[in-house]
Amino acid sequence: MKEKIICAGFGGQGIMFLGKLVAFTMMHEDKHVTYIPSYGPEMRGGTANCNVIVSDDEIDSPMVDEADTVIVMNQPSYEKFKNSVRPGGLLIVNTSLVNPVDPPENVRLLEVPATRIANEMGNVRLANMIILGVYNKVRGLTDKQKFFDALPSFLGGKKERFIPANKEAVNKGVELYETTS
Amino acid sequence: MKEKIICAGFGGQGIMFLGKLVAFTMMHEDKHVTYIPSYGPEMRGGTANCNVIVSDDEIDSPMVDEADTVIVMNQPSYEKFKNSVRPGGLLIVNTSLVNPVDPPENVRLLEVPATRIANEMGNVRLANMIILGVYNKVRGLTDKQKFFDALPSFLGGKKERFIPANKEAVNKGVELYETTS
Amino acid sequence: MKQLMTGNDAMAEAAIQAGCRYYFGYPITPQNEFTAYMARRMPQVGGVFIQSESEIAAINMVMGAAAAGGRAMTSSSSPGISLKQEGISYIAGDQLPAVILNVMRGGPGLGNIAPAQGDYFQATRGGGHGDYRCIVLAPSTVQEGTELIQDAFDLADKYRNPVLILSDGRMGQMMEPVEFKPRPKAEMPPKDYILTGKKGRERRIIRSLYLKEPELEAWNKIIQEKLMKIEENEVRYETRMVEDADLVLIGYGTCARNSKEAMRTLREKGRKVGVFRPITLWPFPYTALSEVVKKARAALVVEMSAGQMVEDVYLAVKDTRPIFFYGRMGGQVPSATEIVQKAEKIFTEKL
Amino acid sequence: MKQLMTGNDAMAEAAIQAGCRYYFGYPITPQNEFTAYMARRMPQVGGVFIQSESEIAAINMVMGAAAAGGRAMTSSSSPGISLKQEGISYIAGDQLPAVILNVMRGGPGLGNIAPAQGDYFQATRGGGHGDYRCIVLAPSTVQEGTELIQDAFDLADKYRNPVLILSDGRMGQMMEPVEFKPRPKAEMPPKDYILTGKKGRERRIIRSLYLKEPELEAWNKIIQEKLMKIEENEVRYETRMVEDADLVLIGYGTCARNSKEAMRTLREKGRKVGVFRPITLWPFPYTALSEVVKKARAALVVEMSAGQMVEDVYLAVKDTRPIFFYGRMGGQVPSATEIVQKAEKIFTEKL
Amino acid sequence: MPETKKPYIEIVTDRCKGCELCISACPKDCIELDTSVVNAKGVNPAKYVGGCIGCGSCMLICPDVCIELYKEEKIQKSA
Amino acid sequence: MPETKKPYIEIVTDRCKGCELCISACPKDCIELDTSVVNAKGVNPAKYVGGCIGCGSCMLICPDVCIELYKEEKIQKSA
Amino acid sequence: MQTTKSHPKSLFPVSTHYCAGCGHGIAHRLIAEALDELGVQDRTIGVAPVGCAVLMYNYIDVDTIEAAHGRAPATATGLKRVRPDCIVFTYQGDGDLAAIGTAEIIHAANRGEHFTTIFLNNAIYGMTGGQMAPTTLVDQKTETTPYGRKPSNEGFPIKACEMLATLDAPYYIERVSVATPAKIRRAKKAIFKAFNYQVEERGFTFVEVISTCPTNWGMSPPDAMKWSVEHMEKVFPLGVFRDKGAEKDRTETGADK
Amino acid sequence: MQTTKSHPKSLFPVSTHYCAGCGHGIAHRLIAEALDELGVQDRTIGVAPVGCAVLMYNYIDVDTIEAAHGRAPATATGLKRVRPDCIVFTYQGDGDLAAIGTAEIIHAANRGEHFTTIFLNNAIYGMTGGQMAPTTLVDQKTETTPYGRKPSNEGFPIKACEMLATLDAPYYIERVSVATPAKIRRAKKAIFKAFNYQVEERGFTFVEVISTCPTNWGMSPPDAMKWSVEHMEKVFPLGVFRDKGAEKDRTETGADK
Ligand SMILES: Cc1ncc(C[n+]2csc(CCOP(=O)(O)OP(=O)(O)O)c2C)c(N)n1
Ligand SMILES: Cc1ncc(C[n+]2csc(CCOP(=O)(O)OP(=O)(O)O)c2C)c(N)n1
Ligand code: SF4
Ligand code: SF4
Ligand code: SF4
Ligand code: SF4
Ligand code: SF4
Ligand code: SF4
Ligand SMILES: [Mg+2]
Ligand SMILES: [Mg+2]
Repeated sequence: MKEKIICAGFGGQGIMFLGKLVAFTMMHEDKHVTYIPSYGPEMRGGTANCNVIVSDDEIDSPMVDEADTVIVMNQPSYEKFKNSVRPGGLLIVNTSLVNPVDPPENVRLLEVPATRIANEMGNVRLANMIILGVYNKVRGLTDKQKFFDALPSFLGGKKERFIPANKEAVNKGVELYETTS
Repeated sequence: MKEKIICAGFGGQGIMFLGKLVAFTMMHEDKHVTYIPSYGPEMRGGTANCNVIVSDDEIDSPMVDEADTVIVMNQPSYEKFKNSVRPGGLLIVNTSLVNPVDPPENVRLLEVPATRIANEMGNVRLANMIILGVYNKVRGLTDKQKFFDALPSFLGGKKERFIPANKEAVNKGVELYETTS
Repeated sequence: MKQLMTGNDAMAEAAIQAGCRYYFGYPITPQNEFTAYMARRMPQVGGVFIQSESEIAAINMVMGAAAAGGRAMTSSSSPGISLKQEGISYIAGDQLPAVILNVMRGGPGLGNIAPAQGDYFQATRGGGHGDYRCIVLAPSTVQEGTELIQDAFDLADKYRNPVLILSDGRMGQMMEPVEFKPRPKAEMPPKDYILTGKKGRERRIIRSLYLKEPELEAWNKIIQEKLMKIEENEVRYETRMVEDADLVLIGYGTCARNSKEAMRTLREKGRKVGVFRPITLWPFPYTALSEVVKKARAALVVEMSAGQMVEDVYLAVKDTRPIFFYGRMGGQVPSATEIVQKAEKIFTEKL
Repeated sequence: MKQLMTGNDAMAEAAIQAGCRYYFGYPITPQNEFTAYMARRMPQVGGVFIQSESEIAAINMVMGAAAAGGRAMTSSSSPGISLKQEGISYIAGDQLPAVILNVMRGGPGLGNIAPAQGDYFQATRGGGHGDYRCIVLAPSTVQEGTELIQDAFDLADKYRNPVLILSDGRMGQMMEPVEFKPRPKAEMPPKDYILTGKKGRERRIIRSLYLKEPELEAWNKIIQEKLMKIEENEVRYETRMVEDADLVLIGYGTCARNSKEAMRTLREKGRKVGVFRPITLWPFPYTALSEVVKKARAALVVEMSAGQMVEDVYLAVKDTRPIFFYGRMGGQVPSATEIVQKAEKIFTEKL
Repeated sequence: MPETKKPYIEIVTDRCKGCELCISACPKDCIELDTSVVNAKGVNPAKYVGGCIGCGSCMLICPDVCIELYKEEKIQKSA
Repeated sequence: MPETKKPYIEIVTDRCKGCELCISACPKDCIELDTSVVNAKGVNPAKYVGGCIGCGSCMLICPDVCIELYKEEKIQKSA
Repeated sequence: MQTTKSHPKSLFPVSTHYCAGCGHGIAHRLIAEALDELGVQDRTIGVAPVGCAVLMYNYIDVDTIEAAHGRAPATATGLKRVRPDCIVFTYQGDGDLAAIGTAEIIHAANRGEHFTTIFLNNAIYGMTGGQMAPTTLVDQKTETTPYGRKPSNEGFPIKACEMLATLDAPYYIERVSVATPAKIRRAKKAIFKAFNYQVEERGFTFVEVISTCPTNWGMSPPDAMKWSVEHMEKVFPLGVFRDKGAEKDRTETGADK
Repeated sequence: MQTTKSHPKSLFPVSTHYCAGCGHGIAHRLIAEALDELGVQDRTIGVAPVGCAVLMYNYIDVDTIEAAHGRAPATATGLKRVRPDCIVFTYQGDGDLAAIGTAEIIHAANRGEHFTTIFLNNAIYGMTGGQMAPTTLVDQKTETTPYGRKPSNEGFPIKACEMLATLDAPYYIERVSVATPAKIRRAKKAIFKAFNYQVEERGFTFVEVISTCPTNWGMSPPDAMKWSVEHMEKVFPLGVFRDKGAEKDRTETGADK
């Protein structure tokens, strides 16, 4: 397998966390992985995106020009990356903040009102985990439990208390996918 | 004509002034001139030397490796430059501070106890002008009056009062040469 | 055990494992993780971490620490490295060991914080004054970064010369699995020049000032002879599928990775393409490169700059084969796709 | 009227005659006469002289003054020029005009105060970070120094690019007769970028920061295109008796003068020798040099360094003719006598 | 003299970053975050809930110049 | 107790730069420049002319450590 | 019903890149208001630092140059010497001004250059992600003092106003805060005064603004404001350190306490 | 008849390159005497500046490194951090310390680095031939202030001790002079104290030595000494600015007047 992912949104939406979590979890599934963060023009409150590659084979270029999956969490990211999906690839859109006009042809468009749902869950910042739940379900990367197992490596110390909510959000995503598709 | 000169001694002996005065005066005699100062290993109380070239033709290299005339005012300069005189050239030595051991062959050695005489004149710093008097007399560069005319360009303002003594020292050099040779 | 680490973190850990106990640095993106890692780890290993008041202070602290015999380093990114040039020239002139990491970003001036390779000239030709050279190492994976930084300390000590590592914003901030392998300790020449107080021995002086020209020239000759030895012994490079290649892609660091990716695609299309990756940028692998390119029909140099290493390729290849160049600037990384396109164009139009 | 002046004094006077009214500098031997001259003269011509707290401050003051539309310059010597590298990269990145004089001395490190040419790489390859180039001018007589520094201001304004003048300790401190000839004022592009307050026009920003990669790349391309224009239009060099030469001596600045002297001696001995003197070190006269050397049998490069310009000679001449090198370091100047000997050796042993 | 109308504020919610500084500065608790809305910046913006006495504190402290204060007196400077 | 001998100084004249600081520091005018001599440095060096009271001032101020003071008491530090 | 003037003319009505609740936004507004009130926007040149405020020119609508990190005072010196009729100011963070730019601010102040410096002290390097600044408090945790700033290794917070007040040339030096509406009113006056003195060609003027960095302090914006009052102001007492224009020079610190 | 000990063991018995009557020689001797008396010559590392004292290692017989101009405090920081058991000192001129090296001395002092700085203030750049230093007096003529230092263009003399005394970390700061035998005795005590505190591992110690540059001042050495007392000491009052080791902190300036 080789899965190339672009995640994009603005700082604070947990884009980087999402990417790292995927790379980390899949590394422990004995895959080759690479993760590239890229901060947008503004380092504060600006856009951010990352490239993740998960592969059975050694990875030469860690850069994703043609993605198997693109996840966009806000409008500017949608405009910037919607055409980076390979033909037949997957485009996941956070419809709470993105109006997916002129979607590219020949890709699978998945609309997830992640921020709204997260807001309803009490924390807009959980949108990334909702997306993860959906994404993993669609692509079947691995058992969601593997992501749960990975969470403590990222959310240690004072942040530990956020682990349950994160798990819940992933579950919410899974559920959402299952009920809507 | 082409006259290449090296003057050397320690800082404070007026080596640079001597060199500049020759270059300046001869420039006004419509010669091509160059003057290179070179401060020795120490900038304070250390040695100093300069290269002067006076020529009818354009001067390419301003550097003197083989001098027509070498003037040395102290012992280290003697050791360093005594062999820089061209065969048949002139080596002027301030015997007050230099013991001219092993002089090079085939050069004209001129011994001038300049510092002692200057000290007797009341200012050891006039040794350079005594040497100039001797040197100009031997080489016949120009009328000594031309040097006198140049002095105000160097000794202006508060230093003007040193002009007479400088002139006197040049005269002393001329006299010295005339009486000893 | 594999760990997922950023290049910056991993190289910092590797530096500590190489015995670096003195780190002096000033924050700058995209190398901040390196400094932060050192801040966390140095106290744990009994080392010294100082966030200096500036890059200039940092390099001069490194100079002092090296003079006292410590394994010392600093890191920065492009503008900060420019500020260190006087200090690097001093360290080279003093013949002291030092490791300097440059996580390059877009320039000139303030530029941006995206990856770039615009400091190649500065690194390989000495951005500072006078005749000296830094040994320049260019890793292309996080794993290799951890190995080269360890080599850097050994090379610095072996030759008493500054060693620069050219990373870039991508190399520094990307995460890859990395494994720290225990290394046998290299045999090093005794540090018989360091300052410890003159007790029981002759007094020592470390300096680059030689006011007498012949003395400074003699000192320079010693340095130049040393540099020639480095040129003889320390050249490193990697080749991939160059044996039958018609076109040799030449790139270092990040560009080498994308070139390899491009090579795969091109090979799949039946194009005979190989990759030559200089690992030491100084000493540059002139001979090896010239031999590789002579066997091929052309070379394509890929850089994240307006074309800097390409000069060294010219010096190596001379007029023997046509050399093409593909460069991106401003923090743009030439993608494998772009390299493939450029190569295809060369195949169809120029060969 | 001829005046006997040091290179430093004469060039300072020439800068003022070229309209320079803002001088910022920090003392360093062997350029001190330049700064001192400016201190005396600027108040007389209504200009500004500031002895800055450091070389870094000086170059950043130049940047500010240039941004405000003033004809501004700084001067220093090797270590001080190293400290200015970040600033020079900013000025280049801002596309501002600036004139920087480097009166080179022995290096690396503190070195000594004798003349040297060890900063050629730094000057021509950009000691700073990122893709930029300084226009680099190398006078070889005091008179020419006065002319080139005036050209420097015009070139800087014409291209909005930093211009470096490479002098050396000898050029700076030697005295020669010099004549200041009135020059017609060159037609200059309007300074439509300078900061004066936005009254009556669009607001202006001067910056080198472009956080978006495509924007920084676009900005870099503008700079690169400008540099290509400079390469096309501004190459300068001098040749002497190269038409029938078997051996071409190649040197700039001080080394060119001694090479010319050597040429005279060699010609007297019946050796067909010519001299090629690059006046612009960047853009380097690659084409002209390659043509000259191709007509001869060999070239001898003379430098006060371990061999830096010789790389450009290789890039120009490639493998077409053998290139020899004679260099002195540490403040030593290759004398005409030494050059003659080296040339004789080439004639008898290699040709 | 006619009866003065009550002062009130208006908030430019699309520039609001939800920092809550206005909320903590208001002596009369006239502002709260509007959790029913996520603006284009992805945050719950501030909302005026009434009771303003026109002290200007919220306007003074808002780092994003989101708040306009309306009161009947002549235009007063922000400080 | 035997009569103490008078203190005196000795000057290392080849290191002397003729700066006259000792001369200006001596409260008893015991030192002057020796205009009859030009040392290897090309200057008239300082010369002790007598009258020393052993105050040590000359020794303290000489930047070239040219002066040694002899007096009968136990060795005293230079300050 | 009229709106109180809340959006200064010299400030673009755009959203800034600053984090929610960051004090930079307040300081920018105060500068813009001063320029408006003095009517000098048209002849003002700003010098942006390297720090979170590097994009200052996207917000303050004046001719602007971006300086190298720490060198804004040198760049401003060059500008002002060429354009004595312009109002020149630098805006600098604590890393920019009190670390790498130590020499430049001290010497520009010492020369009494006729520009104004607004020094935003948030006790941290904001832009680069929260490293120790020279003004970081003892025991404060940052990316580069993960165990808290220890005087034995990192020394103590540097007090810029106090240091500059040892120089003879500066005309006006004051430290203010933007933590509460009352303090902001006072800050506004100080910034106005600094620019006004420049308009009057008096000399070098300097205003230190105690601010916050909620993001890198890891606090909510209101908590950050509180922390700055409770902790920063202890170390950095607010007040006038030099005012040659005032009838009596109040050089004591903590004058407003 | 015995000779009073006049040539310290830590000082080579050689002729220096300093000009006749230059205060550097006196300061060197006092340092050597302090090292002798503390018995630490064998574990001392000197950091030479760029300035007339660049050749310090030709005179003071200790392990020595030559720093880049102004960076001696950074270099000393590196040395001392690696060799905490060594006695490390920098010797710096006013150009070196108060101009180009402003940031380095302030931050080393602020970190409380455990080394000693001997700061030789001769109000001029000696080595480069007499340019203005930050400590040059108002109206003083130099190569770069040929019409005298004008506050309007060049500002006022910078007072290093006063500035460093605004920092919390420095352990000992004193200003002394070498103009008269009595002042030299006091200077000797200060230099001894500074090194002694370092031996006791107390912290950063700093002694400013008011000196002369007869050559570039264009005065005879005795006249230069007189001028330094009459003019320099007015601007740079002698005294203790910080002494954490003394029972009572005498932070007032001019304490010996
Ligand atoms: C020469 C150089 N060194 C370092 C940097 C990286 N850098 C950018 S901003 C900054 C510090 C920012 O802190 P501060 O000045 O306090 O401003 P803030 O962001 O806190 O407002 C640093 C170190 C740089 N751009 N250039
Ligand atoms: C980077 C750099 N800038 C400038 C110089 C030139 N320089 C040498 S010594 C000196 C100043 C000397 O003055 P000071 O520090 O006061 O020492 P002094 O000679 O008066 O004792 C300068 C500017 C240098 N060597 N390196
Ligand atoms: S003006 Fe005062 S009372 Fe009215 S909303 Fe704002 S802070 Fe509250
Ligand atoms: S202070 Fe401004 S940005 Fe912050 S919550 Fe209130 S209105 Fe929104
Ligand atoms: S010791 Fe005192 S009295 Fe004796 S010579 Fe020296 S200064 Fe004069
Ligand atoms: S003080 Fe020393 S150097 Fe000066 S004149 Fe006296 S003995 Fe000579
Ligand atoms: S990082 Fe800190 S200083 Fe920078 S914008 Fe965010 S809160 Fe403000
Ligand atoms: S130039 Fe001045 S400081 Fe330097 S040695 Fe001479 S008198 Fe002393
Ligand atoms: Mg800050
Ligand atoms: Mg000095």
